[in-house]
Amino acid sequence: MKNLLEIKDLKVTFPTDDGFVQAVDGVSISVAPGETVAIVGESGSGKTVTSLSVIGLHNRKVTQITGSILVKDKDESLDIVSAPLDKIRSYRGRVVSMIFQDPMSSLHPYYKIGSQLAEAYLVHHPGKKEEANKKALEMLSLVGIPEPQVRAKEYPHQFSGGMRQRVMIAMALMNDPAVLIADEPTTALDVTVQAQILQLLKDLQKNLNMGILLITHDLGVVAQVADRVHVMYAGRIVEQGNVDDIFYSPHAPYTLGLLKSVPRIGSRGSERLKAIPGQPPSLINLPIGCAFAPRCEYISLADENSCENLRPQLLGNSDSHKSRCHVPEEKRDKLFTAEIKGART
Amino acid sequence: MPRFILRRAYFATLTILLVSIVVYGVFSILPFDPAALTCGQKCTPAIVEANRVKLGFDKPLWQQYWLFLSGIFLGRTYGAGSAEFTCPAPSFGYSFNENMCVTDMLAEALPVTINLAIGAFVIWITVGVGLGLLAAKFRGRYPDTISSVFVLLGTSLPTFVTGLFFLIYVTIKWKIVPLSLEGFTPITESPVKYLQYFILPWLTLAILYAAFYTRFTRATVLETLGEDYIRTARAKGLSERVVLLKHTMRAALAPITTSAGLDIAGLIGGAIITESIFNLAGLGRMTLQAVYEFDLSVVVATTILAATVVITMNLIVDIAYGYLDPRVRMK
Amino acid sequence: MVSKLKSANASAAGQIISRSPRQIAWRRFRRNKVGMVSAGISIVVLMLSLFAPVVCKILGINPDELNLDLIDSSGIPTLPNGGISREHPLGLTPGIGRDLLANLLYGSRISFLVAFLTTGLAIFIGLIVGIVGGYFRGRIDDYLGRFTDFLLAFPAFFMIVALSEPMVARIQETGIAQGNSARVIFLIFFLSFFGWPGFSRLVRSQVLSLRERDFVTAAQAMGASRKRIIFKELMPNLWAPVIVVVSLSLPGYLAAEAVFSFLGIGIQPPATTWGILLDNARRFVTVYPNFFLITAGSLVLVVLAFNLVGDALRDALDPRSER
Amino acid sequence: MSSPLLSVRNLQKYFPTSRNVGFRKEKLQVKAVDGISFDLMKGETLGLVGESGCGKTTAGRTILKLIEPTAGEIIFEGQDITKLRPGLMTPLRAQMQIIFQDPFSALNPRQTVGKIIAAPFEIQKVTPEGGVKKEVAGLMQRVGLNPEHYNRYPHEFSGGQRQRIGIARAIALKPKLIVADEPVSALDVSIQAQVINLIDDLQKADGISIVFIAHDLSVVQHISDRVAVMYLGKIMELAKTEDLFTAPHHPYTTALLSAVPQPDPRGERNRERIILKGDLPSPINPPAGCVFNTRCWKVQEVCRSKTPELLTVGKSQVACHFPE
Amino acid sequence: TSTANAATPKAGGTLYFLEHTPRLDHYDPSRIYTGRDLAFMNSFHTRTLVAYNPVPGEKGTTLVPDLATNTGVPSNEAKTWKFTLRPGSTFEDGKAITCEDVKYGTSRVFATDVINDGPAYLQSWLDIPKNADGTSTYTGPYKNTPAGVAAFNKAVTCKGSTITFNLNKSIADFNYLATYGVISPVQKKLDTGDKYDLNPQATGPYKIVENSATQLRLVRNTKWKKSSDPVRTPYPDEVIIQFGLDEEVIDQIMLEDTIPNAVNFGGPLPTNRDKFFKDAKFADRRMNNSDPYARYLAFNLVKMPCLEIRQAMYYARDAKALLDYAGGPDYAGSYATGVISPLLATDFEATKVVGPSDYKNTADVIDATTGFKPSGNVAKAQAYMDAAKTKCPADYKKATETGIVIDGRPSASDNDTIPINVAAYARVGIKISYNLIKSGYYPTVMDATKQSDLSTSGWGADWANASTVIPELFTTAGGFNLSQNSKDPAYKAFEDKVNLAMKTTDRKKQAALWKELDKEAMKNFWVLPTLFGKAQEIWGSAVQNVFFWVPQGNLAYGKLWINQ
Ligand SMILES: Nc1ncnc2c1ncn2[C@@H]1O[C@H](COP(=O)(O)OP(=O)(O)OP(=O)(O)O)[C@@H](O)[C@H]1O
Ligand SMILES: Nc1ncnc2c1ncn2[C@@H]1O[C@H](COP(=O)(O)OP(=O)(O)OP(=O)(O)O)[C@@H](O)[C@H]1O
Ligand SMILES: [Mg+2]
Ligand SMILES: [Mg+2]
Repeated sequence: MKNLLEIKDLKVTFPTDDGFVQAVDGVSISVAPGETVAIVGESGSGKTVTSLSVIGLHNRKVTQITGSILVKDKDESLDIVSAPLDKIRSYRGRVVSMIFQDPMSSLHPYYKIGSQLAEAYLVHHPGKKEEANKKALEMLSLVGIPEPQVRAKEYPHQFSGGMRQRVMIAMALMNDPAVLIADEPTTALDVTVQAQILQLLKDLQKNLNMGILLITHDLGVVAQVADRVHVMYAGRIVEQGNVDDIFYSPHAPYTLGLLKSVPRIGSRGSERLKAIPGQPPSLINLPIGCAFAPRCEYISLADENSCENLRPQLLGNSDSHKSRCHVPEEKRDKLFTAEIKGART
Repeated sequence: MPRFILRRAYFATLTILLVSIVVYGVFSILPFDPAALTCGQKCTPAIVEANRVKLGFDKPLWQQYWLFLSGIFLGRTYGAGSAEFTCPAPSFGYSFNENMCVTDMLAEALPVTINLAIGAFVIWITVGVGLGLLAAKFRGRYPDTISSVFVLLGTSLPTFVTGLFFLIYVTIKWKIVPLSLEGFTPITESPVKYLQYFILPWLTLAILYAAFYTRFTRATVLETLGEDYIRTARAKGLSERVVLLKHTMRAALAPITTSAGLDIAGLIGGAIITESIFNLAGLGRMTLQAVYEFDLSVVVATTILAATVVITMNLIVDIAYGYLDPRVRMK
Repeated sequence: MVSKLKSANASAAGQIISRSPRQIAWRRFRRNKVGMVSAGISIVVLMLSLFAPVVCKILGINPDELNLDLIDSSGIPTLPNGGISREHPLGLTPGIGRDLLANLLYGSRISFLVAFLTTGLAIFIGLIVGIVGGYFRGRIDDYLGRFTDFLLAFPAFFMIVALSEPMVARIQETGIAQGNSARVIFLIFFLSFFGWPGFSRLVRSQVLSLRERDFVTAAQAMGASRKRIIFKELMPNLWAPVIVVVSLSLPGYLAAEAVFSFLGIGIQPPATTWGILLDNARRFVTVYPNFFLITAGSLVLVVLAFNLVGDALRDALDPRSER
Repeated sequence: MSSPLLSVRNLQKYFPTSRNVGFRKEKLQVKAVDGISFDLMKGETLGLVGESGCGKTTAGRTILKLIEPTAGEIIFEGQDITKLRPGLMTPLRAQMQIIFQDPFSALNPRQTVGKIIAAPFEIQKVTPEGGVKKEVAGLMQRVGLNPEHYNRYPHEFSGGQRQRIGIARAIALKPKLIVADEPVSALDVSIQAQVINLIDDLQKADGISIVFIAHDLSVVQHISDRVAVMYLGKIMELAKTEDLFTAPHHPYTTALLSAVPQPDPRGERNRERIILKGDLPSPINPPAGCVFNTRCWKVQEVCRSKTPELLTVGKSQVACHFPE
Repeated sequence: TSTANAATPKAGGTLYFLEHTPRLDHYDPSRIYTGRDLAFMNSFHTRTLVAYNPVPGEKGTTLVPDLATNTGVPSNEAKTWKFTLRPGSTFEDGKAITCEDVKYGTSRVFATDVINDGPAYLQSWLDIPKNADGTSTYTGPYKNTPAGVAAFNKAVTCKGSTITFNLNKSIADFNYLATYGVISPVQKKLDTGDKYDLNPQATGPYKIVENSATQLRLVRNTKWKKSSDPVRTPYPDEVIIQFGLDEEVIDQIMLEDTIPNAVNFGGPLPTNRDKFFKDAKFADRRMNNSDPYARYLAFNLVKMPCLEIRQAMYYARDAKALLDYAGGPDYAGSYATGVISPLLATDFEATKVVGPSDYKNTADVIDATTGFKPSGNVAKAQAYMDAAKTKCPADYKKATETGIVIDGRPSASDNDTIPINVAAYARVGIKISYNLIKSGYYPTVMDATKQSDLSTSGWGADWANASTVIPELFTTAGGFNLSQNSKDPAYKAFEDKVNLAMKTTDRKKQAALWKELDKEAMKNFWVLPTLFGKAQEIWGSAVQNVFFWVPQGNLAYGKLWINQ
């Protein structure tokens, strides 16, 4: 296996009072060493559910998960979906690490930073207390926290938001993981701080040759750091490809809509934004056909009624660039590329 | 930090003083003539008047209170002539029903109540927190169901029903726990007698509180389990046991300690029912008896004492909270 | 799989159309079987208690009728099962042989009266103080907070026990009420006097968090008066937590009344309350366990039912606290 | 030049707080807004950007006198409203409205949409032609809501729809001024555009003046005529939108602009980025001199001692000792 | 009356008394007045000048010398009484008991602000001048005036070991008062006033070693010598009263015989009586006796001046239901016919004024002589009501409209009787309600202004003479006149006759006078007699030699021994 992480046909369903929530529906993603793979999509599109699946954090008793999530650890690889919990635990934090969106609440308020870091090491290296402490200080300075010895003895609430996210990153890196999952790592931060953190992630990746699965809804962030991108809509991947493919020749109408609707610095301010009409669907009440169909302006280009009645497949002429749409790809390619160019000027 | 403690201690003292004024005032303006009540069957106005002078009720209210207050620090003398006697400091007055200085009565009753409260506390905390943890861990499954049945029964059964049940069935009918006739024996003297004396009262008290703490622990733990930092702990690869017992319990510790501290303080004056059912010569029973007999000096003293314990415990809990929660500590 | 899911969703979606928060809570409540059964029991008990005279007439039982001839020299009914029969559905009380059911029904009226009025009064004071403190904040809140803290420093149960006799005597002396009325007044007044700080803290914290919500600012921005903000914006959002604490404190006060009667400082015989019946039952527990079981059982059942209704209400009204 | 609708002069808002420091209880002030001045013309949109905690919300609310200012002047239509008593403010409230960031907390969960939108009429005791109900239905239509949903509750709407309800309420009385406090920050990108367009349209149609608060420069750039950049309670730079974005004069503005990632991978790859050190200092204890001096790469001795005035540099107003 | 097997008594063991109340009222000999407590303390702890003979039956009522060598020698028409102390008796600290100690002991009751609750005969009988308000000019040993002290020294004199009491009138049975601790030795230097109550010096075979909220523990007084005490026979090593036990618990202990060496100090609960008395198993462990009390309701004549209403209330009462409720004749006793208990010596065979002619007859028929019917003579009561309607309309209106208020003490069993009474009086249109006074009952109802229309009460003779009953209850000089009858037309003549009886030294003649007075009081309906009560006793299987001590109305506790 050349990839560090391979998600295949992942489906996650939550039974709720109102019915089954199909939060993730047939998602396949892979991450190779040194690569940054991004998942973008609107709120509720299933990004977090996907990422939590990767470290097996869903409650297995109530959540229905199918498909496979292969994680590579040196020579062996483990399927998180079916592996026993103990085994998964030995992978968490060591092979796959995760940092979360909200650095304010993701650190335990009652423990000192240093001990929280050391604990992450100790889980996988039982008994090696001294090493753990040393590693903790090392990691703190690596993520750019000044005076690590002093700061390690402080509590999370004594840290600012950006600092905390650095601590979270340090904690995730305590065991030199192969894959880092970053679920909206900068959403809660200010732009200037966001820039610091993104830079940090980039530098670390270069040094450690990690695979990063970056989850975000901010297209700007994606453009800045991702190598490959998966666009999610209503639990499904609607388009995947290299950053340039996605940003300069999007094939899915949703991706196009998204790109057109963001205001950009430098674009003419007086013009109206091209909003996508309507609302994202409820996951319990998905249309039978294409989930985006109710908001799509290109339905007329597809075969009659296919958008409403048939669910499109994730297809593409090239292996690296695929999308879900009933409109023939040739038609879309030119049309969408032109539109995106128009919007950019 | 010391400044904070000092300030709180100052306010606590002030509150105690205020409470004592209110309590003393409330009881003193009541339509009772303690002088007449201590006067016996064949009573003449002259006797009542003499009693009044002896008890100090002939003085204006504020002087009475002042005598009471200064008695706490200086001791107080009652009676006249050769029948004069002193209740040495700290004196909380003199009970004419019991012919004892209230302080001596307190000294007799307090150890019983304290032992009762602490023993019950140990049981309820262990059972309550343990069950609460189990219920949270196995949420929705049978340990949870069992614990919620326990919670419902525990909170719905009045103490006197459980207490009577224990006394009549467990002790007398089934003879599981032998009846203790000798009264309070310190554990240092005879652990067996000590246990015999306290075990059922402990259980009676503990059931109610254990039920409450089960519910409380369960809710707190469940809430904590939903916190982001618990997700972080899991993402580190920690086992569920460590997540639950270390990370979750650490966060639940502060609220549980707070409410446990206040509850145990409440028990000092609140174990009335248990004490009267099991005939424990503690503070509660003593007060109840004093209430029946309008023995006001005892009632005033125990009420103020109980309030003092509550206030002091409040203070301790506040300070402890500061130590338990680093976020508060730093402020 | 997929199609099945969809059809199920479609029907579910049909129902989601326009439901008020109250309707949603009600729907959630209705789904809670235990809560529904408990609510049923509670309502039946309350109705029975409210219409005790009518119920007794229909059943042909009379709470005051003595059946001394059916009682032996130990005070135990001589009939089998403590006299449980068509004439006396739950048998007779020991001692003087009154009808137990009729006495439970009539007795519950005082118990409920105390419980309801106490809760009502406590929540009324709690609401006022809580809203004033939470809404106006600042110095008023400071003083009110100090005062509630001060009250909370009193060992409440202890104080009520200690004050019972003197205070009742005081009430009688002032001529407000005599005998049991004075005792009922005492209980209600003091239970709620020591009960409201709890309510007011809850209300205050709710108001504090509510008034930070933007809809209150929006109302201010529209120029709304304080009155409007309090009554139209804040109050409707307070009902849910208030209902929950009310439903959970009712059984507490119900049991409290019983405890005070048990300790001999509550309502006095010959009036009947559940506490008095239970105190009697205690005397007869070894010779006439039926009586104890029925009375204690009734109290536990009602307290349990009320508690369960409270729990169910909390679950229904506060979606975060799903059990 | 016509007189401005709103003039803010040297506005300050300090929140009192306290903190235990060793043995003393220290009385402190959060300098949330520390002397800002600007004019807002009729029909103009002024963007207010800045990092979290820099005082945008406080500024917005103080302008509307939802928070009593500590010092300064607020002149609305030539009338000084700084010291106006609440009773006298009430009629003015019809003229100035606010839209909130959080579409969840902005609507009373216990009131129907109809009630929420009708509230301004009720409170200001205004009866529109054709009755309140008809007017509300019209408003709903105008903001793109189905008037049939009159009797629904807020929780039955999506975030974007809820924001529209808030907007409908704000424009109900045809105000002259609206403070929009991050109205799109909580929304998804695809919805955000809808709401921005809506605000844009309404403003154009009714000629409302808007103070548009946001932390996202792209949004501000899109909607504003002029933009004010705030940092630690102070305005760092105030300029026409075009000028600000093409030729920023303040180092902070420059850094901010360079930090905003753009949905343009190629551009991003080649972009020179200025990464600021550290975080926003605490508004309780702001740095002396220029508040930006702790993070500025051009800092000189004078920046640490002397507070720069907001002065005109080129077409912009800049508070910097060394503007570009 | 049963007497347990008369085997040879054994010494040793611990004798337990299980008690519900949290303590006895008093231990100070000058302050004990309750029959049971007196019997207990005098059996074990406190010696008095003379004592009742602790033997079963009638013989028990005879006085025998105790601390004194005689039972008192009267002279000067019984205005002077002399007792000579027995040599060799000591306090628990070994100090010999002297005449001065006894004299000091008697002086204490004059300090009414410290030493209260005891019998007050000494204050009224000793020849000491009185103040205008009736109080003594001598105010006890603690705080006094020289004049008072001089008066007291004249009234009580010591000459060697002989103590002389000079009385202000003839008291033929003054020596009976000497069975009370009010005339008992107290060491002046050990007198702690009020606090002496906690641990008084023992003169008997046992002394107090623990007096706490849970128990009173007596152990052998090593300074006590059998040779100096002709009355007491100490068997157990220790005697313990265990306080505060639940009554049900005590009964269960008895039923299960958990503690065979224990006595149920308060008697079984009504609910458990059948278990003990209908089961042969307990034949040797139970006793059912008449108790020495006459129970009654005292009319407050100030508020109830109308004789007809009082009569109507008497006849309307459902005495049968009340007796049945209380346990029937088996357990509860019989209908009272007056205030003199049949347990009083034989010369006070019950009077037949009201009630059944034969108080032992409990049949529910109208008594031909008195018109009394146990379940109520409604016709007769109604007739009185009709008469009252015209004769005293105001009182009639009060009885039928406002309602008559009865003072009572809350108790589980009395509570139950309230509905019975309400129903009974309703038969003739009388409304009643209860004023339940929890604490300080007597101080309250003794105050004529606070007393309601009727007050529940009971009285037992202080010794075997109705001189401690009739004057106490029905004259203004008496200490317990709840009837407030001084304004009643019949009062003057009554008082004169009482004074006559008091002066009569011939016991037979005196007794006849008391009986007549009892009759008269009943005819005037100053009180409404209810029951001559009964009491049950239960004890464990190891307790031996249990018998009823008639004059004390309780068991002869000092004679019990433990079969180990
Ligand atoms: N435990 C759960 N039970 C039921 N539904 C869930 C659960 N967790 C997530 N969902 C639902 O699954 C869907 C996907 O959620 P997810 O958190 O993955 O979205 P997201 O893309 O991360 O959105 P955001 O940008 O808001 O974080 C949502 O509709 C959410 O409501
Ligand atoms: N009521 C208050 N009391 C004390 N401090 C306050 C209060 N309101 C705001 N602050 C403080 O004032 C400063 C400015 O807050 P403000 O909410 O105006 O910032 P903002 O720019 O709107 O931030 P955000 O982007 O997070 O909304 C912050 O440090 C905040 O903590
Ligand atoms: Mg997410
Ligand atoms: Mg803000």
